Amino acid sequence: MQKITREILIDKAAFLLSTGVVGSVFGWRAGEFDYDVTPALFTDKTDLKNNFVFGDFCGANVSKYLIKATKNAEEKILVFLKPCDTYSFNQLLTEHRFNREKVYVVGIPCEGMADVRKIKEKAGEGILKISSTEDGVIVDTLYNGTISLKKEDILLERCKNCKSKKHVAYDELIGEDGTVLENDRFDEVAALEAMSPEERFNFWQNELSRCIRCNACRDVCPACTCEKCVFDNPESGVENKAAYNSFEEKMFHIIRAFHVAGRCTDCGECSRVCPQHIPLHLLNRKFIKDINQFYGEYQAGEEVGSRAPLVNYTKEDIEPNDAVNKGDK
Amino acid sequence: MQVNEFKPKIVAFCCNWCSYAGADLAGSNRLSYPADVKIIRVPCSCRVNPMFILRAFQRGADGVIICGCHPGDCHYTSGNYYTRRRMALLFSMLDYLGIEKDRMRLEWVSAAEGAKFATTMNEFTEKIISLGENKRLEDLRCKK
Amino acid sequence: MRKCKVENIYTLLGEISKNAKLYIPVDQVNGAKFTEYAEGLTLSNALKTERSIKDFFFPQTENLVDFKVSGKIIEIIDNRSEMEDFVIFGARACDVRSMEILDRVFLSEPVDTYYANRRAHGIIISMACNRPAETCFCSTFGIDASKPAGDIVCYKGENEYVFEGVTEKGKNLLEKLNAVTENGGEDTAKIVQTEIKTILDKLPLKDVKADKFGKDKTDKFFNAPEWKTLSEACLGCGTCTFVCPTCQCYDIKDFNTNSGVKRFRCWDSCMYSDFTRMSAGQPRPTQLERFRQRFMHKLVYYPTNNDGIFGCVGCGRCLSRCPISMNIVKVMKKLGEGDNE
Amino acid sequence: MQRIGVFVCWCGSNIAATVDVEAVSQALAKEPGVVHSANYQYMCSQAGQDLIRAAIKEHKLTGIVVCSCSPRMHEMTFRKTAESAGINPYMVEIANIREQCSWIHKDILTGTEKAIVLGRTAIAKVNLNAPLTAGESPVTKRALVIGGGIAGIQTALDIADAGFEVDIVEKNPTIGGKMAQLDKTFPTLDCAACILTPKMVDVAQHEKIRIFSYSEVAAVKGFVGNFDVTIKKKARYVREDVCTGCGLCTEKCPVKKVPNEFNLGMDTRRAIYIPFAQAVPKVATIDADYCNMLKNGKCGVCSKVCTAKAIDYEQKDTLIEEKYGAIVVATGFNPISMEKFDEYAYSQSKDVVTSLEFERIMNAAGPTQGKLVRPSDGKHPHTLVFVQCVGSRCANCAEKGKEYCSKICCMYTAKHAMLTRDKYPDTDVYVFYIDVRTPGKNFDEFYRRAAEEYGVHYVKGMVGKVMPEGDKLMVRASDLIANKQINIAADMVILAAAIEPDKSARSIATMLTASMDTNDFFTEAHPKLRPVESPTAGIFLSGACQGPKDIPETVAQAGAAAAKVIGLLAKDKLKGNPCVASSNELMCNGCSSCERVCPYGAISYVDKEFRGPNRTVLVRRVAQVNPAVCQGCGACTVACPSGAMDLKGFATKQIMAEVDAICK
Amino acid sequence: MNNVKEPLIPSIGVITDVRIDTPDVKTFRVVTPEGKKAFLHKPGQCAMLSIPGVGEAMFSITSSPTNTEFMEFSIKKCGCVTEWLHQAEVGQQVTIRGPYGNGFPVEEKFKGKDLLFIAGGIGLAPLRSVINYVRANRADYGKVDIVYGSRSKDDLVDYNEIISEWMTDDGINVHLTIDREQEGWTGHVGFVPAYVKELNFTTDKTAILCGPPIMIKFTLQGLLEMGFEKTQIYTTMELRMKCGIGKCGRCNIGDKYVCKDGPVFRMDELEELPDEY
Repeated sequence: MQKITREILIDKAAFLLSTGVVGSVFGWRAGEFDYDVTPALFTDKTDLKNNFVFGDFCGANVSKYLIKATKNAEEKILVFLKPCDTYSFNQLLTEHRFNREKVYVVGIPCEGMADVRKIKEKAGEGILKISSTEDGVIVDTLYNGTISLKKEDILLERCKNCKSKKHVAYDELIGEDGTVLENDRFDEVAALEAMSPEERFNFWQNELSRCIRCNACRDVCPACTCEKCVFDNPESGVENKAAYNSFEEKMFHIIRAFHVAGRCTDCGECSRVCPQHIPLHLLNRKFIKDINQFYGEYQAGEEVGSRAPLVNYTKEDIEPNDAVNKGDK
Repeated sequence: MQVNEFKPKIVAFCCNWCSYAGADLAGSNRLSYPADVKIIRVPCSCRVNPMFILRAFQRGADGVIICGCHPGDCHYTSGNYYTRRRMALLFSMLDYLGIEKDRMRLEWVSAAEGAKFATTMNEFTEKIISLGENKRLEDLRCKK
Repeated sequence: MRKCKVENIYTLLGEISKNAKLYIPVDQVNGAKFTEYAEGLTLSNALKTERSIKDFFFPQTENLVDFKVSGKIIEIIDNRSEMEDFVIFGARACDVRSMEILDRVFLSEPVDTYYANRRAHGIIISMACNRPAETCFCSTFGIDASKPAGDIVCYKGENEYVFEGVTEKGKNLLEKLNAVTENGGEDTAKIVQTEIKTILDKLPLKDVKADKFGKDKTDKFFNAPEWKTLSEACLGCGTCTFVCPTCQCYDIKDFNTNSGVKRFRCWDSCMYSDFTRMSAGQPRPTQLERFRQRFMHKLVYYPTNNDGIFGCVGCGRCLSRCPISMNIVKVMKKLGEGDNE
Repeated sequence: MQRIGVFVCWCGSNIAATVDVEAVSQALAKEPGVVHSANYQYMCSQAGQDLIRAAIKEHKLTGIVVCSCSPRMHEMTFRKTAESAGINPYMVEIANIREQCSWIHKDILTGTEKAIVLGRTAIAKVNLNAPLTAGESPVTKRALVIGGGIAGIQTALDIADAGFEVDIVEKNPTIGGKMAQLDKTFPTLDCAACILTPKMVDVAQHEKIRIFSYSEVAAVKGFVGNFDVTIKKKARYVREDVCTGCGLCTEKCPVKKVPNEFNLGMDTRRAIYIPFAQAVPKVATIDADYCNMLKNGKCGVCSKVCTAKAIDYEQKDTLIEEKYGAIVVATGFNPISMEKFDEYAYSQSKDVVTSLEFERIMNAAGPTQGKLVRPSDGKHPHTLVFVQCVGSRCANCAEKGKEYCSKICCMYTAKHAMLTRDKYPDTDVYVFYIDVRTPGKNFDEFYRRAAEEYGVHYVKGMVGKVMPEGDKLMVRASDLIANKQINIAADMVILAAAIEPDKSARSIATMLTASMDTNDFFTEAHPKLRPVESPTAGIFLSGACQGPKDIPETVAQAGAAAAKVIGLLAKDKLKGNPCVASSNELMCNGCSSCERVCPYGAISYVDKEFRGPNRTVLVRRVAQVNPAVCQGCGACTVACPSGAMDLKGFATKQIMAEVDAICK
Repeated sequence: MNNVKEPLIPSIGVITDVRIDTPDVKTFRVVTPEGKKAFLHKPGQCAMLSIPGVGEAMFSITSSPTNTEFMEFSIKKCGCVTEWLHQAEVGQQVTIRGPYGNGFPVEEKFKGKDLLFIAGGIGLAPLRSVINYVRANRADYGKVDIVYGSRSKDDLVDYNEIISEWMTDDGINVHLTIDREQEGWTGHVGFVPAYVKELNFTTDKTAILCGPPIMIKFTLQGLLEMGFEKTQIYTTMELRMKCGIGKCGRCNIGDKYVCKDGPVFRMDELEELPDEY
């Protein structure tokens, strides 16, 4: 399979820019280190050549940026989307969040992105350089010399259980398209379900009590595109800025998960960005698992315009009291 | 009467067309159920936002029950179907978070089912009493 | 200076915890966290705790005052209880400096009594940074990671911990620990310091310079075109402000309980869109202005008001936490580079 | 902040017996916003209402809380009271301290405590109430009657006589319904056709009435005053406007073996037919299931003999769109199927018939020209056994029949028994019954005449089994009074089958968003006070679709429904329900979630310009609610994650305040 | 004054009088439960008023420091706190803390000068305390001109006081104007900036401005054209504030905290601040 390099993408972008197909390019900008790339909009070819990067650390799901970017853009925007990003892309289109005509999507294959936290866990602090290899990375460190790490050990949590290598939206594809994958993404949820209520309560109490209500999970989430979040709106009756106690943390995360239920594509950004390392995706996945089980398999973003399970029904749906008791049987 | 008897707080959301009328019928027929149950009238069970349920727990409710028309009988044709989905997911999520699953319940009570209303409330209250005070979704600020 | 053998450190910690609440960095599932000392806990080897020591003096939320309202009558209830003494062990140079920065805000007239109270009851035992990380750039702001400030400074040598009382509070505490420490350790401290200095010289961000910023540079940077690209990807979340040891913006909120009103203070973030929104309008309408405010405040406004001291301590937390990897180093470099042209 | 007045009603002793009303009004006086609190014996009385009006003026009240009976009872009353004193009717909230409190709690302490909480909750809500004004919508001055039985006919005539246009949609080729199939009617024994057919003619000739026969309602949109109805006119392959009803085609049609549904399949008709002589419209209809021409293009006899050239084999179902201001449901009833009642051998013997079949047998226009003969062999029967309550009052056999009483069987059975004995004195007639119910004018007298003058054997007890043996039907029954088993060798057994709503009613109810009970009878807005209205505004109920009833009752209800319709159509404008959803366009992000859950299609989207930062203009897609179409269910409010959608009168803040007040 | 020690804990204030000034402005008189003035203040300083559970907001103290009996606040309805206050009745308690801000330099800079007050709409509220302070210490100040305009006659705040007290004072010239012609109005009609130019004041005065941003902008332009120096012009700002003590960060503009370093700024100081207000 063709390895996607920054050069290939830069060439593609430069070509589309110069032919006037697009007016700007959404990609990733190089940072101070090898791992701190930032999503960025490029309009200038020199800037593109010097600062555009693509590699193991381009995990950020950039589809949400298109809402803002398309608002001001006169010309089309080129965006490079990984397979999982395309699901969010479609979901945003389903919700009329931007004009498809203003975007030129180049689908790029993805072999899984690296999590710098995991690298730091294994290589320790003081990382000087990270270089990619065929099946992993080599890390030069201040204190522990040079360490080589296997890709599967440093994958982002969400990439470990990649749901699909298939692009569900694109104008052009680089490389071959993949397929929807069999995966074990619900195993963690199932493990929690298998616990006693006390254990589950303690687990979540411990996880959620770390929340500092920085709102990173919400602000990065491609499903959270409200003009004003109910938790920011004093009129909503549930506004809370800083969680005063564990109730408010729960309230925030339950309601947030509920609001994105059926719309969440399971992109995993919430867990990736959480500065307190709370496994927030386990909340969203619970809803996805339940939805699949109760109402039939549904993948948000698979199709533009599909009807989300929570704005749909059948006359034979499961009764809530049975839904919670399903574990007892 | 015992001094330390646990008096649960129970919020019942009743849809205007079926369940509230069912509660009225229970009243007309003098079918008693515990005074711990207080009813909030909503036009349809689908008006019940999950936020209301959490709010009730925050404010010290020990149980929340939602009553609506039987599936197929919604005054607005489909409201209770949405309620059913929303609550199935919400209850399941609360259970997942370790909240006692019997603290929340959804029942279909028609305008004709005064007796069912009373029995449901009696049973639910009993259940809540057996569960005791709501500790897992409480907001200590709201405790006296 | 006083010293104690590495193997005796828990005896020493136990001694401290007899008279005050003691917090030490402990490895938790997701990183090191200051944890109340209890026998059996092990000190973390991590460089930094996930959250800074700011939390101890300026907690994320705190109850300021309560009200009881009945009809037209209001009753004000100050429900603060007596503050206990506490000790923080193992604060790094950057975090200790951040206290100085916060002090200048909260202890200037009119004094924030909540903060002052905690400051008065808290003792900070700092620890020289044996292993600075690649995200560290405290030297940019004149902080010496090999010789932190604090009430007591601690150096961890190969075989012994060395303690030096700095403030009156610190010296008093150290004196109380005479039974578990002995005199000496100057050599160890020197060795540790030298070792640290060698490493500091190798850090990738050692050349980040702040000298282009500071007092009275508002005009120079306020309208810089670079803000646009820098702020472009900013999500407007509060991560950087909440992990930052020096960010101190707050909000005051009333919470209507069932029986009264609790007024509490909570952290706020200038990155939030509603931070400055008022009924009459929004002076910082886009993320650009809000993003600019945060960095201008750290690099220009704060120094202007505080004898040139920067509002950043180079701890590097925002570098590793920002969801989109935008941070003050990139801002300083970009703006600085613009200046050269 | 509001200035709230609290009014605690004693409801005589209904409330005051278990709630200390004085304590309640004192406790509630201390709640935030309350400036006046009083109690009175009957708040709903004129004096009580005057008290409220006076307090509104005296204390400059802006909000009212009445602690009384259920809002379903008197919310309207008190809203009007408030309005008459100059405050918005939607500033009134009711705390239900009767049905939800005094009537269910025996202990005065408990009752009082709960009443205070309920009052407090209502106060918390009123504090956040805002004056609401109902929107106005025009009224289409035409009514639709679904069903052309006696109920529909009577309703249509009454409405039309008041000067409004009425359309009747009847699924059969003719109007007339069940009554047209009847022979005589109880208790006066006048001939059904004699009294019905003139009315059918009146309908046909009325300039304000249009009949859509052989048609069905296909779709209903809109709301009270403004229904858009799609009527499907089924192809009858005969041009209605041309057919003279001469009947020649029905004589010449070669397909002769079509079961005649008018006679319940007891005889046959042709593939082209006119159901009965007095049919309205008197127009032939081709039964496509049997017509050779339509099935395989071979025949065309009817077309050849029709001098009026009315036959049109190419005719298609047509859809007609019409606007109506009001819709009357008169879908009627049917006897239940006897399939599940095998103990009566209905499927085994032709001589076991239902009462309606018996009715046809006795009818001079029926399959036997009114001669009482056994369907199996055409012989005259001597022993007839009538079985009552077949499928009715099935408390323990709900899977087979109905729990309710079908109401009409006792009387028509008495009629059948009496007529049989009258015409054929040589017969022995037995009636097996659980109870004989005769609560109508001259009903009991009628029944007694049957039993006493005509010598009908009334036996209290149920028939256990009917077994065909040779040409006899062995009836085994119990006589509860004599307390013995009896066996009768009968010639005919007549089953008083329970009646149920017509099967088409369910889908019509769904289209109309009108509610039904578990038996598929339409529910009335109030069982006592609004018996001819559906809870869905603009939908009215006439006849047996609402519950079993006999002809006089049906006609009375039909007239009542007509009166309600006339009352509605007489208005030029309708005031809507102001408790509708509305979207806060500043919050809305146009995601379409609300639109997808709206059962009424009340939500649409527009691109709207908003002020952006730095004097820019942003165009955003935002939701808008049509208040005339919205019925106020609130489904959208929960579907909306931004909280941009809220429901007036049941606003998020209000409900949360209620939650808080309860949990306080 | 307990506020010095505990800046974030308020004390109780009682509303003893509510005056309806205009359709959307009411003036509230506030004293301590003992009937005293809550604290001493300078003209142009502010106080935080709050209703527990509703919110806290900063208001300029409109009464003069020379009034030793009570404080007054003229408050325009424009948010949840103000809306709540507008419903309040006499006897209602609120919480109050302060004083906040720098106030006008009445002693340091204004003394001996001719003063020109220019206000629009509710902008008169903060100036009223200075005007009355100057009236109380009449000998210390030169001539006083007041230009005050509003949308209509009914929107002029403190109209009665203006007519019955200010206009009758010696050495005070009041120039009223309203935006549009109105029945029963015989005074000037037109916008404030234009009126100021029309009046053609001599440039030896110290000008004090307060009003909506658009008025400030054009009046300032006019004054500069007339030859005023920026150092002669003062204005007072409004920004979102929470703590009132220069710590919460909300009202931070450049190196200034409006609640502490302002709200009164001299034009030249203001111009040095980044353009974010």
